[in-house]
Amino acid sequence: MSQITLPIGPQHPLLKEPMALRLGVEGERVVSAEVEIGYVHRGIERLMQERTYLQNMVVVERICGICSHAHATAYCQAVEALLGVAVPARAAAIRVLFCELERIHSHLLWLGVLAEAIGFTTIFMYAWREREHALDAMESISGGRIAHGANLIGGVRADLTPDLAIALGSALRTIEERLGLFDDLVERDRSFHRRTQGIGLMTLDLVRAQGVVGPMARASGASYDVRVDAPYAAYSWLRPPVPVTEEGDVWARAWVRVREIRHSLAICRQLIVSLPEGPLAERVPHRVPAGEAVIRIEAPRGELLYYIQSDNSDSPARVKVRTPTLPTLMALKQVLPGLQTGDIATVVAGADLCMACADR
Amino acid sequence: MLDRVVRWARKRSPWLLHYNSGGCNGCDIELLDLLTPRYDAEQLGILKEASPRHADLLICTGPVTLKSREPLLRIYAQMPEPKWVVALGSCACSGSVFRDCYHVMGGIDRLLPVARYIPGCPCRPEATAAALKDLLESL
Amino acid sequence: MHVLQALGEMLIFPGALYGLIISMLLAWLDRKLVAVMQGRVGPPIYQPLADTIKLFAKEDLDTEGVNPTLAGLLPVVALACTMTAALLVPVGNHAVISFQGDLVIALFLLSLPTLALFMAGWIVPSVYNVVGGNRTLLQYFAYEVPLLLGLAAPAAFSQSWRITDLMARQAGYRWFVLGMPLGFLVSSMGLIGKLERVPLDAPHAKAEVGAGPLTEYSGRKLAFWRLTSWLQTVVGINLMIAVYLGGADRMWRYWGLGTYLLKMLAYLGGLALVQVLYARYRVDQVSRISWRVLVPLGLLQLLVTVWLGA
Amino acid sequence: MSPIDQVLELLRGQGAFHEPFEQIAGGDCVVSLEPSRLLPAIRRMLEAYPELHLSAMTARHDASGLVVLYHLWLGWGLSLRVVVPNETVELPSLLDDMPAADWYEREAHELYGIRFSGRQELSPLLTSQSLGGRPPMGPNRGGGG
Repeated sequence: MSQITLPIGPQHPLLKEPMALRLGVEGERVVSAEVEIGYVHRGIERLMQERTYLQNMVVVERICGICSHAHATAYCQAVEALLGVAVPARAAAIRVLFCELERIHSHLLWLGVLAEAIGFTTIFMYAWREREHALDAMESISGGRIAHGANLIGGVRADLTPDLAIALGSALRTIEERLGLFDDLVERDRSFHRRTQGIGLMTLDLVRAQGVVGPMARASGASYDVRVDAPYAAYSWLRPPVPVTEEGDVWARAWVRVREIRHSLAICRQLIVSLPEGPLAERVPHRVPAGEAVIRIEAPRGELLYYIQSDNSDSPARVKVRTPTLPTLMALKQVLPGLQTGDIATVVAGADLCMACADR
Repeated sequence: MLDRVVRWARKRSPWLLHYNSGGCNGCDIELLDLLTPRYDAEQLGILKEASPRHADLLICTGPVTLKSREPLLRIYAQMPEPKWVVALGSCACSGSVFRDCYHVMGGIDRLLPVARYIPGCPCRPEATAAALKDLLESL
Repeated sequence: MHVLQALGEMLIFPGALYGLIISMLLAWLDRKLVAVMQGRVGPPIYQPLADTIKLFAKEDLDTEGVNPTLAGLLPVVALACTMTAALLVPVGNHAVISFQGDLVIALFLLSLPTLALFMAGWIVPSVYNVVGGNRTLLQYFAYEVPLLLGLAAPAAFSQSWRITDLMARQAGYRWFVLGMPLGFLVSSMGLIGKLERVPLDAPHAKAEVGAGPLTEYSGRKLAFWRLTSWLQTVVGINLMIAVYLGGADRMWRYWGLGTYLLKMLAYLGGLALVQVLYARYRVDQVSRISWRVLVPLGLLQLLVTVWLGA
Repeated sequence: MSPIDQVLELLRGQGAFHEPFEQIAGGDCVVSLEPSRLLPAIRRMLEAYPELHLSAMTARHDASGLVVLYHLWLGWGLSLRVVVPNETVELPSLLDDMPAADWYEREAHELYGIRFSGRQELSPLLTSQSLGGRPPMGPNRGGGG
């Protein structure tokens, strides 16, 4: 049978962000896959060397518009580690609150994108409608819907006042009530199962070999979650449960994420009732003593790694950002061959790619 | 007369094509958000189209990375006249924080004629909707 | 006088003009219903008209490597076939043209636009068009048989392939849908496939193949294709109403058209509901379900009908 | 024995390292290696720690030239530090033992100009051809800014 090349991207309705897939297709089956990235490469790592630590706070939030708070948190933690500053307990808790709200919004966004890819526009609409409540909550606390600007080096800028806590509580309740729909979708909806079960299988071996992290890895049976394995900020006392399943297909990824939304809601609620008292931030100097720091945190898509080298000046000598999408992409390259052409969209959308993160 | 009918129709049927030329994703999801229940841009006749051939408005986000240059020009060339380019977000307007990066051109207007600039980092869906409505009124 | 009346019926009611207006109204209502069910507001009532006028006023790019005559001709042929089919299928309880076997001819005329659509995708040297066109054809093979089987049961029962005869057999609320629900479901699935609606919209699944066979078409050609698809929806619904839902019932003396319109809205509402509730099938899943589920069910309905009717 | 001591014991068996480890900010341990010892060390550790994965690779400038860090995760963070000799700017490729190194090596090559022996394809991963192939973060930086 003759082979044709099916190019997807850089502009394609499946991709919210540009990347290019070149798929060799025989009939309705994919036989080879090439992935090209870099369309969003802005050179942020070098940009950050040319800006001061303070200016970089703006830059890191603009690496990715979906997990902006995760980037800011990782960056702040790295600089704080270099400074030897411990963040006040209240600040650590508010950071985690934003991390979890961001996880809720990111996972709902992903569910919507996946649903749209399998032609289920209603779920896309509903998921994004519930997502608004998480965005509203973050906006009311920090003033930013997408780029929150909640973090400071040394603490946080935004406080959860009692009246904001009440508003947050009602937003969480709304999301929780409507989450039942997505539970039903994952657990019972036949038409969803038909398009996701047994599709895009990723074995535990592949996950290990490519270093895949986050919900993608947890859907294939790897239980790695930085929040539990190397707790940071307030996770040392929060200890979220880690949902793990072994199917390794797109359905399992949906299952893991819907569970995680529930756990995130529980963490937020726990934080509202047991938010430590105290100051919001420590005063920190502009100059950072020479040293190196490696920080890992659990972004919505998995382990996010920041490496910062300082040289006793007011701007970093080297910042390295490794985002969870990169290993996912490498693994995706090996998952795509063998798929039906009709499943490409499901698998690519189901991988929760964030090109802005991956390309930097 | 015919002219007025056509103008009436154009104002009410803007089909979008979205291209991210290297932005952070923030504006892109806010644009997509415009289609969802809270904002529902379909009221304005806005549809998000899959093919450049079907589109009237090219909504561009991002500061135009060097690698995005070619695809952007190609997409614009594929769109049938009359067509308009909208620069969505501060990056697309001027390059914003990425202005001087080695892989960035800085602003959609370096490449294409821009009909509307919508600043914001990222732009809220309300701002986008208002600017698009304004653009359509001015046609 | 007869000539004038015939012309009027063809061009104005229930022919071309009425067909266009009602198809645009239904296209709007369809989008509106889906939007409302998804918690949105949806488009204003003039939306399909504005879309169409805008497309006609837009530049019509010729795609490289495509014969412009053929590319321009295919949508016109498709629209013409659909319009002819519209004349055969009763609006309310009156068909412009009616003869023995018109049901088969109407189905045939409705198949031609699908084949034209496949051709339209196939002649463009672009992967999405070709893949979309291929899927159109694959899906055509899958749904055409269930559609035919589903419509054959009432025809076998009435021992006539004339649509008006089928309607006459249902007079007095003896709708075939009550006696042959399986046939109704099977042919409705077939119709959804023909109209390429969710869940059988793989040929133009946005996330997979862009706009499918129409990806490279713009301006006037695109407008013609869209009109064709809207008109097909109307004809398809009319056909189902005539064959299964008894056409226009005479509740009171003058209210025949009213019941017909109600049925049309109800059927469209059903289609919109299906669109809201289901995810898309893959093309191979469509074929499998068609041959393993729909075709046996359709055959069963046909056999039962023949056995009971004999 | 603490986890890091176990690793050091493992590497010592290979004669692989020549400095005691240091603990850097954020809690990761850093162990310095000779470039020639990198591959054997990685192989040994892969055998001993099945759950090990490569999180990232960082290249950076140093007074002595270029330094490359391999950030590993074995249930805790460990980074291997290798100094790239200025004369060759070359390191052994980990691709065969660690598929995850694929894109990280390509990135280090295009941004810093490091060569990796033992692998063919090192086409640019992120940057455009129009940058002229000069590594934008290497010693002779290309591009604007």
